[in-house]
Amino acid sequence: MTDTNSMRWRLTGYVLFCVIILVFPYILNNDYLLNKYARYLIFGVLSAALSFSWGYTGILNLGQAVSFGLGSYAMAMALKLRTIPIQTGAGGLPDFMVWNNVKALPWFWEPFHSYTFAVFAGLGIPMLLAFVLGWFMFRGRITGVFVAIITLAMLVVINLVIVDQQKYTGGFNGITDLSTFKAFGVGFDAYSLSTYYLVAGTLCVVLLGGLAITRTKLGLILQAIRDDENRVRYFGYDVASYQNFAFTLSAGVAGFAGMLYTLVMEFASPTFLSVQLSLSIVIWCAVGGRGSLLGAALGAILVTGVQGNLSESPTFLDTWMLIMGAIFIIVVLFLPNGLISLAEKGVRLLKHKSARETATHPVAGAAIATFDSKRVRES
Amino acid sequence: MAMLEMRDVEVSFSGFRAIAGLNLSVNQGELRCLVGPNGAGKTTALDVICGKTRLARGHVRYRDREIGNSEEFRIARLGVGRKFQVPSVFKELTVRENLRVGLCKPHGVFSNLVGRKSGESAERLEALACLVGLADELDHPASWLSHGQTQWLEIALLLAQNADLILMDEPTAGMTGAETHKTAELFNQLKGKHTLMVVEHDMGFVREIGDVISVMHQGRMLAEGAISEIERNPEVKRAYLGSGRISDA
Amino acid sequence: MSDILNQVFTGLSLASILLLVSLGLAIIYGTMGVINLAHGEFVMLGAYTVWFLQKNFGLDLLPCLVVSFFAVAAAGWLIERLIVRHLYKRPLDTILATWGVSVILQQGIRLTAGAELRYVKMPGWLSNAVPVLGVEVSAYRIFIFVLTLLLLAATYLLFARTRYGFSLRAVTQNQEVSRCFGINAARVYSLTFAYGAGLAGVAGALIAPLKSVSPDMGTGAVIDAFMVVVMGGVASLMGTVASAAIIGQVSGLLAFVYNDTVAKALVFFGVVILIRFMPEGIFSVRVRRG
Amino acid sequence: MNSTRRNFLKASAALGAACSVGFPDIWIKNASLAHAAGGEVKVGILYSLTGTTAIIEKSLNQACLMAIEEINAAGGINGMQIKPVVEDPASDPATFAEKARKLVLGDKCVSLFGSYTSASRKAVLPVVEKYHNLYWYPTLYEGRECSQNVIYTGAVPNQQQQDFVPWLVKNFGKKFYLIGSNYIYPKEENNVCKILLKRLGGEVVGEEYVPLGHSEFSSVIQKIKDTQPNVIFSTVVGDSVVALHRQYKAAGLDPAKMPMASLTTSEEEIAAMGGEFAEGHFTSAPYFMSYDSPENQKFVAAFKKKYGPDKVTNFVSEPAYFQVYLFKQAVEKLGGKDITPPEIRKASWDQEFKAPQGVVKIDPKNSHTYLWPKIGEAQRNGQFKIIEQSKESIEPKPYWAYPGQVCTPEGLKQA
Repeated sequence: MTDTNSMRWRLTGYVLFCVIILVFPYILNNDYLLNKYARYLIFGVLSAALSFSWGYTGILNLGQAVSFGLGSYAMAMALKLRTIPIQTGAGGLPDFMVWNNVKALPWFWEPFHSYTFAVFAGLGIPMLLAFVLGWFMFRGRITGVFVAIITLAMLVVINLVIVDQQKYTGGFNGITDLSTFKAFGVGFDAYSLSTYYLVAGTLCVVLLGGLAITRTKLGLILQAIRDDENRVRYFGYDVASYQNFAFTLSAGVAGFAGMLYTLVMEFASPTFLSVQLSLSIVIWCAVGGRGSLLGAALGAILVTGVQGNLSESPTFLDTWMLIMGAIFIIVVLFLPNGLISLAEKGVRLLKHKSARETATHPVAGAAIATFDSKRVRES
Repeated sequence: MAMLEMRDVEVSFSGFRAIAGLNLSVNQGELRCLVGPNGAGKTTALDVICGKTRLARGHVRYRDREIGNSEEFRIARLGVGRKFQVPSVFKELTVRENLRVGLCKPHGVFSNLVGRKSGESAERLEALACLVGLADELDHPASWLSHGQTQWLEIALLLAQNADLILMDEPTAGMTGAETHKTAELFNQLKGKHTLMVVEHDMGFVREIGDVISVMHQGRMLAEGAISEIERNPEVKRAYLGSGRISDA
Repeated sequence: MSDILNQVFTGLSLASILLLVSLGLAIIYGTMGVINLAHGEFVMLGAYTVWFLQKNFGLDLLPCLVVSFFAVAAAGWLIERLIVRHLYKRPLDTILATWGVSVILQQGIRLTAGAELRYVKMPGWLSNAVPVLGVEVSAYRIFIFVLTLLLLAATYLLFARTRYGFSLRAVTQNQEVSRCFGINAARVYSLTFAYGAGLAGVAGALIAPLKSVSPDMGTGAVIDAFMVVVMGGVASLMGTVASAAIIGQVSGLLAFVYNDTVAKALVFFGVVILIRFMPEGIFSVRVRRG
Repeated sequence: MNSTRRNFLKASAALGAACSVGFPDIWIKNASLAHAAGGEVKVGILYSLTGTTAIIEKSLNQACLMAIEEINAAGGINGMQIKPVVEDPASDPATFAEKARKLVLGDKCVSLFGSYTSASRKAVLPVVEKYHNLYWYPTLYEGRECSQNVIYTGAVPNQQQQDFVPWLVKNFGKKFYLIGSNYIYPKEENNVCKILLKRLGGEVVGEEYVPLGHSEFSSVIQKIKDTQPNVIFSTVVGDSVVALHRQYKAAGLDPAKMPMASLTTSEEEIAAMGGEFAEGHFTSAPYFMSYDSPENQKFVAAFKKKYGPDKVTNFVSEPAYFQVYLFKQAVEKLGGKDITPPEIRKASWDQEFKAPQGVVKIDPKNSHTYLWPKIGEAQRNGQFKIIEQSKESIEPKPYWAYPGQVCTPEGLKQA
């Protein structure tokens, strides 16, 4: 809106990406690859969700995996209740409950007989949790590093509780032996085209929807909060509500991604709420570009893709972790706005040829921007 | 009736009393300058009004409403705007986007999600940019601006906010002589429509704009009056003894 | 009576180990505002240093402690120079970069020293229990407790009584101004980072004989240590000490009454709620912020 | 990255052709065909080389590769070489599933060898079940699983406990304190232990679970001191084992009066804690490094020769080793037939092999393995002294504690 030209470039990029992932199955219709890329695209959704709260609003949520994991469990619970009877105990009790001497299905499992409830729970529970935690943090004016530590602590606690409450959660093994999700007469088998499209469609909606939100005034205010929270407050905006909106929305998207992940992986596990995964999300987002939803999504796909391929090559079997670690450090040091900033620099160079006076997008090339501002100030 | 009343206000930081029994009242449409030596509690006084700092005792009344210890955004919604000593704008947003954030009605989360921008606000926004001389910079990120320009942008933000009471903390710091003069002109235009409270060290500037000057010292009000009265006041002279004449402060 | 005494000793022992691990973290965070996610790996490096020295030179634990300190401090110094130094203006990014460092250190150790658990010898004269006030207490735990106190005292003296300590406090207060007084802020930061890393190294060396040595031994320790630092606040060493003592005693008690899982969960919750209401930690000082 | 690019090139090359054909289908979709082309048998190796469980899984990877090397050096299987495809699932269940998919669908392996934790096996199960592959799982585990796509060569609870618990009661007393890491395996083992104790008139004076990777046992030890059990029955795993033993001794407890009886303490953990801390405690397992048999001497010598003189073998790496031989015999039995995973499974039933621990045999009823449980007392030198040994190999009963359920070749049945 401020600069229709740069907006057009961005929109082109987003749409192009969506088209690519949607036509992908026509190029490579292969069970294994569909499943593999569906998994990567889910990470893309997760990473884009983090970019919304971190890159746009400045809330570094190190516990993003909480929402992801809870969403995943909600879906797994619904699917577990639909497994063929022999794998469950008497009266349709999930097998792990039988082994833990649970006699009747616990009350909070009951509603998961309904898919509708499960889907709402997968979205709603992470959002509710985020909302409560967010209310607690943002009303208390907790920012920056402390948000990071509190969300991380939350993650550790919830993970501990899930592993501990084996009777109800399947403990360390998670919830396994699931049936296939069916909705509107379509089966969503892990390797199927339908699942791939569900995932790819979600990513498109998240990216384009997210882009639309960031272009509203709300989106502007969120970015303003990231730049200078106090300044925004003195304009009469209730900063905490805005932060909580971003935090909760991001949690909801992550929860949805978690549900999809259960479909693609065919189980739910406490490792979906691990510190490891949660920090990985942050890394994807940073590598791709935290200030761009598309950048963050691409970062996730790229990093997990490179990671998968590096670890599959016999040469790097032992050293792939070293290489990944080094890449993270290099990106953080030299490309604070991620790989997408390279692309945006390229676009800007192109534009500069035609129109010198054209402006840049705010978050776009902050690297250049800060550099320039330094020069301006010194002169 | 005064627009802003401060009565027996006390603020302390870990035992140190930054403001000790401050009384101050400002009328609608007035331009009040707040001066005083370093550590007199000027900035803290502004902080108390806009809700940044909690007061230990006393009352702050704005348009007959108690606003002491209210949340900042609630005070701001009543029509109080604040400019900081260190210019604070949104560095990664463009000037235009900065101003859009400044045009702050409505305040709610969801109305800003669905609300559409109106042509009227776009015009107003460009007019504001012209007023502060940033028309050419509208689509540049705020981080490209020079220090003086950043000051101007923040002032423009306050104008966009359309606050009734504007609190300014050293608005001319870092400005050239010409820029300072331009600021003074602007303030004189605002006078009457808005109520301004300006903390300032630059006495030249104060002379250009000030009707009534309040002098603070050690957390309380030392003197109040026109500039000529203040400059003759012996108590003020004594308070400034450490730093020479008042104009050097 | 002996039950209570037992409980107090357990708590003290937990607290001293917590303090040992979090001291370096607290110093680095307090001075530079850097969240060092590689801190656990510094602890791990300390333990591996001892393993290496014992295996190749048959050294006793005590001399190993000294070597661990300097070895890990050197590693910390290098990491500060190469990476952390460039990120002081972007504190959140230090979280990412130091996580990258921790990944590299872990896998590096796995490749060079092997993936299996490693053996570090406990000095024979400390491997049994001794009676204290009628209660059997592990001699090695007493040893750790005493050494923690000594390290704490040394750290206090270093900060309060030396020229380096003075420079450090000056830099923490205001970097620009202290630079004008001829203090080399960059150097002070490097040294502090190295010192914090060195403390982590000693911590690793000290806990190695009580626990086990493996490439990922630091991961768990570092989150507990964060809780200590967050609760203690950045204002003073005393905050860290008090918070380690409280967390140690409380989690010891909860673990006894319920179990370790519950203890961990409740302590985390407690700390989170506490920083909601005391964001500066329990030893907070109210100051005017610019 | 490389292969992505290759895929992409292939893809774009195929694109033109695909347009005319309509829906492109350029990859072979039927995974059960063409498994053993070109005179080699492809198998997947799925043990973590990084992450938390790499501590133990690395040795499983090594034992497995050593067996493959030996078989290949001796002429392979009916003249075909075994070709291992090694992957690193990084101790993460999701990565296990991803790599299993790659091995089954991408590399078209006829069998996979892998997993240490149950969680990772559970993650691989849906993959091997859907694509009818075969997963060879070497670890002792909690049982109560009856997959038609897994061959289980580790011990299940009845094999480890049915001699062990009565022996402990007889020699030390009836008061047990149960301590384990907080996950499925210890809880199930303790279930079984409680059933056995009830039959023997024993008593559980405490039951405690610590988080995985926990290394601070002072509170637990204080509770143990308070309850004064005769036996501490331990199913703590990994580095927690080391911490528990060291802190036990440091707290002044004496193994002669109150020994730890473990199902999970192996030579590997003892090497890490030091023999003086393990001395006098007991472990029940089908295999100990010190077991005296010609097969074991050969196995230990070969392992040390290949991976270093300070390496130890243990009750998980031994099955990881011998199960490759069982696989080889099964494929051999197929002779000229198609080498497909379901055929291998059927051929593996009743296969016997002279393993380091004794002659092991795959039970056709449930695809678990007959094993030779032994009771070992840890020595100062880091080895176990074998005190008791079963007279015959013991039948695996994965549903021992659940009399209502029976595992059959067609899957789980309610009795």
